Amino acid sequence: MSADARLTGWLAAARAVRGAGPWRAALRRLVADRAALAAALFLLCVATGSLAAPFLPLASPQVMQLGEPRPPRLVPLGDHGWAHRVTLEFELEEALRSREMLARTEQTLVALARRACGAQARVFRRGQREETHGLALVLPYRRDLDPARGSELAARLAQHLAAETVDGKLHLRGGGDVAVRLVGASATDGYGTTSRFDAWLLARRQACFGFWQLGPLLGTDAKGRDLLARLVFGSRISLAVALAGAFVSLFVGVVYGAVSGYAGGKLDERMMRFVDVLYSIPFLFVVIFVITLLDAWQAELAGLGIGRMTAFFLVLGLVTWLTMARVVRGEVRALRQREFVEAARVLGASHARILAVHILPHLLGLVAVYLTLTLPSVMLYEAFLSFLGLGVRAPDVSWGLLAADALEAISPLSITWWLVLGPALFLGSTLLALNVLGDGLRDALDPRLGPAGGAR
Amino acid sequence: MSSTWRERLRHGLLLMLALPFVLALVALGRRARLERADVAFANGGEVTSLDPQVVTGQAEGRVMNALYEGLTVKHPETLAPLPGMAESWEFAEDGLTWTFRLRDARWSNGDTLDSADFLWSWRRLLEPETAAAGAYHLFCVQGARAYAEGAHDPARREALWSAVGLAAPDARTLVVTLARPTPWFLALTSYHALFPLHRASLEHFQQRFPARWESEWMQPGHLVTNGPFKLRERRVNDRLRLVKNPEYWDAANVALRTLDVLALEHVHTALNLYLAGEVDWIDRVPPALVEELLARPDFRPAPYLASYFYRVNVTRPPCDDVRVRRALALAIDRHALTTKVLKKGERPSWSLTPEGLAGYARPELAHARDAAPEAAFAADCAEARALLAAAGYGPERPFPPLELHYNTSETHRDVAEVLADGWRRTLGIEVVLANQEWKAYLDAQVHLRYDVSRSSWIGDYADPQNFLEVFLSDGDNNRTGFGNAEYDRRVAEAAAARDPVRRLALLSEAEALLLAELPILPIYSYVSQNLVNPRLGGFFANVQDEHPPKFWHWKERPR
Amino acid sequence: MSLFAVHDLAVEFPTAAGVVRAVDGLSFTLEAGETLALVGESGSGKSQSVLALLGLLAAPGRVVAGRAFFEEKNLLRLPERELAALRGRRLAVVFQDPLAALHPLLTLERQLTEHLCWHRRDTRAAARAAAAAALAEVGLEPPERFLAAYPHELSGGQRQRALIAMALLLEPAVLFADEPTTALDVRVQAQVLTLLKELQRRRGTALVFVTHDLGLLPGFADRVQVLYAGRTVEEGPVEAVLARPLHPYTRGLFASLPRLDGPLAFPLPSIPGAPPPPLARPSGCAFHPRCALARAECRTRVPELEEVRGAPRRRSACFAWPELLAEVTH
Amino acid sequence: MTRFLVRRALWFLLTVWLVVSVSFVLMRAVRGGPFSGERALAPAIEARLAERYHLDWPLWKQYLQYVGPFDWSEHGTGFLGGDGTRPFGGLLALDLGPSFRYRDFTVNDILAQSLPISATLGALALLVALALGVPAGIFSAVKRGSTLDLLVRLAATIGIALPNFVVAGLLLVFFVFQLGLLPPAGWGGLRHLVLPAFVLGLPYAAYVARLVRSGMLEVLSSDFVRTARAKGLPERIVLVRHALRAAILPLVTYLGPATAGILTGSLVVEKIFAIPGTGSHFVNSALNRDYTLAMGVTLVYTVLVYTLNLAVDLAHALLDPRLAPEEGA
Repeated sequence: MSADARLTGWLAAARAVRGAGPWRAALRRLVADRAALAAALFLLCVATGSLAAPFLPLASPQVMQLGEPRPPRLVPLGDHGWAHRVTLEFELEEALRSREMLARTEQTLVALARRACGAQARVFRRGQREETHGLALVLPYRRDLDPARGSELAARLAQHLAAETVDGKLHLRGGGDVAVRLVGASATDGYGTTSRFDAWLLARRQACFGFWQLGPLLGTDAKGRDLLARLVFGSRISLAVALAGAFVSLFVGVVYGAVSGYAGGKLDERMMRFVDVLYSIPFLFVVIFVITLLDAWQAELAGLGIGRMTAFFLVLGLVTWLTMARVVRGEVRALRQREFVEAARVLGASHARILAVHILPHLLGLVAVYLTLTLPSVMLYEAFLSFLGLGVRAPDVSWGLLAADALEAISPLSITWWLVLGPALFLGSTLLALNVLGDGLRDALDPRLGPAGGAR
Repeated sequence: MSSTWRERLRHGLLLMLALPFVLALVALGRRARLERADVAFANGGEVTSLDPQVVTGQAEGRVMNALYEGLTVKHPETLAPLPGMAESWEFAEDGLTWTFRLRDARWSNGDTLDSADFLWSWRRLLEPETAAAGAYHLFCVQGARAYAEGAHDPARREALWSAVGLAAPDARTLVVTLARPTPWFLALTSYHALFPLHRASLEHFQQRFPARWESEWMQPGHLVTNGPFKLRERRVNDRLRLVKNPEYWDAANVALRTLDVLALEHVHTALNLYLAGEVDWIDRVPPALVEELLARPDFRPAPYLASYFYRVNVTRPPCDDVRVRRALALAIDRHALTTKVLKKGERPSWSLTPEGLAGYARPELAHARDAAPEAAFAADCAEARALLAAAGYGPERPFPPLELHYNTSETHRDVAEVLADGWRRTLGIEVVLANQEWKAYLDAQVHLRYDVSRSSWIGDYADPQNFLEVFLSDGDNNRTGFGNAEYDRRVAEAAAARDPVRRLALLSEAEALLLAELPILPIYSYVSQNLVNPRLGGFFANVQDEHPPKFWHWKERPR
Repeated sequence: MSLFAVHDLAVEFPTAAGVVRAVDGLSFTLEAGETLALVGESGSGKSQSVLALLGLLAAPGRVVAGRAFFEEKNLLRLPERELAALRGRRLAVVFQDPLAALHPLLTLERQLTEHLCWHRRDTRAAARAAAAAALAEVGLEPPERFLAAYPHELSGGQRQRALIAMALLLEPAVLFADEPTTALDVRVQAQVLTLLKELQRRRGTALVFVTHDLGLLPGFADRVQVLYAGRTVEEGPVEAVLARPLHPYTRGLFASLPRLDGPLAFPLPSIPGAPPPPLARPSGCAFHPRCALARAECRTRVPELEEVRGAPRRRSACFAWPELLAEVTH
Repeated sequence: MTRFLVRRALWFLLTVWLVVSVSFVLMRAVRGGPFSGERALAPAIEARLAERYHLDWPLWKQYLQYVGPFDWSEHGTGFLGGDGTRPFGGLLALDLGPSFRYRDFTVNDILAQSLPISATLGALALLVALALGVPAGIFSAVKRGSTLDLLVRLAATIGIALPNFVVAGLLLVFFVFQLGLLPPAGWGGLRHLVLPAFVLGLPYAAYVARLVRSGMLEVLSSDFVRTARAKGLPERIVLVRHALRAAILPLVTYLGPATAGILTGSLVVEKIFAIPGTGSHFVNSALNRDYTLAMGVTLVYTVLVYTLNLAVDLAHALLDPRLAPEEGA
């Protein structure tokens, strides 16, 4: 074997060790850390549930039933009045008094709706007393019945109705004529969805669960809205805000910190002083300002596609990257002195390559840990703003808003305990999982802490 | 490197760390704890000023009523005028000339208070330099408006002043000539804009501190007042400590020695303090706890001269169509809102003016009536749908999304959510809820950048005029784009009318017009929400929710 | 009665994947003034033995068997308080990496005096004087300057000298030196060893010298014990062992030393293969997969460490020692 | 060292200038003026008020007046002139101007009254954070894997995870209304500060505990702690003098942001417990469009936070001899 060939062999072996060793080991340690694994799985569930919220058989987070807040009840899946629906309201002839006529009218209209819309309609509401002459049909949610097209649907129905009425009277099955007029059509999916993805999920839900939904497992709030549904739908905003904060902190913070730490010298000094300057600005003030600005200019900004949420993301990103930049910079400065970086430099690698190939991978652990710390703080920030009344807007809902509502539910006169329990449970367990995962990641990526990491 | 400096500094570091704690303890020590006042009450936020002529707002009014006194004071229960600085008054046949006989009163520093003080104070109220928000209250006086508007011209100032219908024939007499009959003028004299100010002290501080005289003048010890109490201590955002004013003419009948006015923004905090017995009266309660509170004897909401309604922007589609406005107004389930959400006994309202205006035939927006509110509402909804259809909205032409503005507050959020939900369900209208902070909300309202905007009006005095003049075409507070010549004419005629019956009839006609045009969607009449220590005597529920502390006393000795 | 006697020391580390026996049946005795070298590759258990004897094993490591007698006490059974009272005073240790072993945030003065103040109840001034003298003795002069210095301000050799001064300040009976020169360059290495030897001679301290470098031993250590995979494979006087290794492993180690007295081989001969992973030790003699002399019984039976007949004070744990002895004698 | 401080002072001035300018622009960009209200002011009166507070001037003029090198007000004397008693006006003379909303107060008055209160609360909260967090972190690290460790970690996580206003609500009900131990709100004696300081400090205590724990874990397995043990020092000294000394460095770095967080975060606690600190002005002044107060509060906080961060850098450099102060970031 020539010396060259042997050298190549050694290098290959060395590369194999580098490529597989630390990361596979870290992963193994992480998996061995049962708590961290459970936390990761839990977070995965939360994220999936949040993303797929419209698919879950939940009550509507928005539709109200005025009255008392109701405590949790263990109600299984059932037909509790499905809130995601298209409602068609008819006005019936005043003379229509007998139950029998009403029943036949309902039958006829259900059949008509089926022909018109191709969906299985059912009677949703009739006048509370018999002499009230109204009738509402409800169609199950289908993808082609999305709310934006509710009126289109009604138009189709109106056409069919017009085609089958003579002199304004509809001929009923089994005899008799009744004057029927379509007075309204409204479509709601119960939370004002706009995205096609959600509409698709709703349609899937309809296919899987039909009219069934879960009862108030976590109770309802003072306006009779299902707390569980609000928490699940609220997770979408809370998680989105958290992820956005993490994302900005990841990209801006890591790149800024890495460049500053790697460059060193004057540039580093200036870049870090700039971070100091930003650090000194009380960011709450900026947040309040941006939000007041947004309130004042909302029409104009909405035209640009900027809503309160976007502003949240922007501002939270502004706040969160600073710490990350500092931490990363410190680590890069330490790494820069290390032998393998020296070696790469001697071998003539470019700065960009050294940063990307030799330094950034070493930051992963640190960055992962800091991210798991950033996420909770961003979520709490959102809660904090909700408390000040500057958080998300009704009817949108977030965990922070629900937590702020929870404070309202605590008083020496009465504690509506389930309004505290729900948000505390969701916020607490998610942040707990994040922290446990962060600890697990740190232990896994830092083998020095030894194998006991798996024993906890 | 030499490490000696480092060592030395490191020892200093511990000191540096300890320093804030030491400072904290010093700060704590300096703030000697205040004794519990005889009575303490929660007063919303910090009052903006102690100058009765520039402040507006209920919280400020309460403090002014304790510190100052006008010609008359209000009876704590009936609100009828009682003698204050004036011991008696009479008015001429024409109802325009009022003669007040002042009593022998003194300022808190012992100076005598005479009719010249009133003349000077009222002139200051009108002067542009004062920039007093409440100056218009005096416009009912002959020549006052002209003076206020012309006084920036130094050349004309004195001439204009001499034309103002105010005169002080002697030190104890004040003669006021009104421009037009003003039934509420006597009530106005108990309003804080018309309180007297101590000229000597004010001018003294203005001269000594030309730039920041206000902050000097208002300091405890500097401020000279004429009311039942005087200022002892003031901590921003914490409290005003008032003590009994021994120079006050009726000091013998003022029971409280000390009175604390607490600036409590957070309603839960106020409630906690009340429940812990540290505060004797709070003026708002958390909406979520109304039911628990109603079970208590110390919470008795009472009708209040204030209306809750939504303004509608009549200048932009879709609400430029009166049919749409009427549909929106009808499709509000006021009964469900007041009984299931607000729960304090608020009265559903189909009018701008609240209940309880004596002699006034209050018109209502035409709506279905039925013993069963559900049935009436169903009928209203049917009409609303028909109206929308008539306006051209229907299956073929969906109603555009409606922007509903409200300012940040739990109650406003509740009402807006319920109404939006109702409109969505009954009319199929998609409502965009725009929660805004106060100033942005106001700005959008003033500049008509909204479709529907939450509003309310609290009566300054018990007269429909006060509510109806808001919606005059050129009214500063109109904010809807509404303008109706017929309406303006009726309100103006009423203002000039000498016959009270005719006046009220004209106003009633005007309101009927307003309710046909509907630049507003009436929702409900307020109730007061006072939670008061039942042993606090001299505190009565009344329609203006005014509770002058002069009359307060403990029914039995406090613990 | 020896000054220090260890019998059958065994140390285990429970891990998620299984129990690792890091030290298995280590025994040695030590007389006053004597130097014993423990030699082995990393992972052979030499450092863990030292830590175990001093009660400094890091969690989750634990001593599972053995006795260690010093001044008539069994160190392995001693309560932590009493053991701590011996540590630093009667038993001292110098660790491998002098930068890591010194507290980075404390001056040398603090680090050199605190145990004096604790063990001997010295006053600050007395401790400081003693520390200064000790620094001077290890060649760090002027001592005042070094007392005020922080570890990062010193060179590697200076740090190691400081550590040695620290260890010897209380005149311990036994000094454990755990690869004290590994982190240093060769010239400094020699200086430090000379210093160590000199100080040992002057004080009559017994020295346990842990190293992986056989080349340091001639003239420095009296006896040597070679460890492989936690077990002693060979033991004897340094000169004798180096002259005639009686275990194939020792022989391999010795062969891989560059020799100045012969032709330079490139690459240096090395022992084929790598030390076994601690969790997958081969059956029988742990060295057999790498051994040229391996035979059937090596796979099944663990060779005992036994006296070598014909070579005084020597022991070997190889079935083939008679052949090795014969081969060398040839 | 001097060079370092001088350079920092220059950056400090730059920071302050930046914050003043940005907040000035932001403040004026927001819709809604300081004098709007439920009842509109008569236009003439509004104009008068604007005139009094110089809102009728062009923005650049208002800005220069606020910062202070020029003074065009009726009492001023023009370039580099205050009201005749001082060489400068405005910010340069540390005069933050009159409050627009609270006409009886200058911004200086308000800050002088409220800042010591916030500082007291903050100092106590920091004390709570350290007094709870440091021992908990040490115990949890030393007894790693024990039930105690688990409990501490759980408590720390909950402390971080629950918004502190919810914690405040629960503590209020329990300590004030169930046990009757403490007053529900207000400002007066130390009793009034127990709950607020606790609530404010709790999340930071949790964070401190985590930091100390991980720092201790890292340090406890380090060679120098082994050296200390090898010297026969008792465990107590090893832990405190050797391990904690090194483990505390990240904590010192964290103290800067933590103190800033406590100071600005105090507004929720101040609101719930009716403490008349600066926190409530923080939000309200912006919402009320009280231009000067909002800017004054921002400025003061900026100065505080900058100073704190600088102090932390210095402390870090002092505690860690490996860092020259020039690198003390």
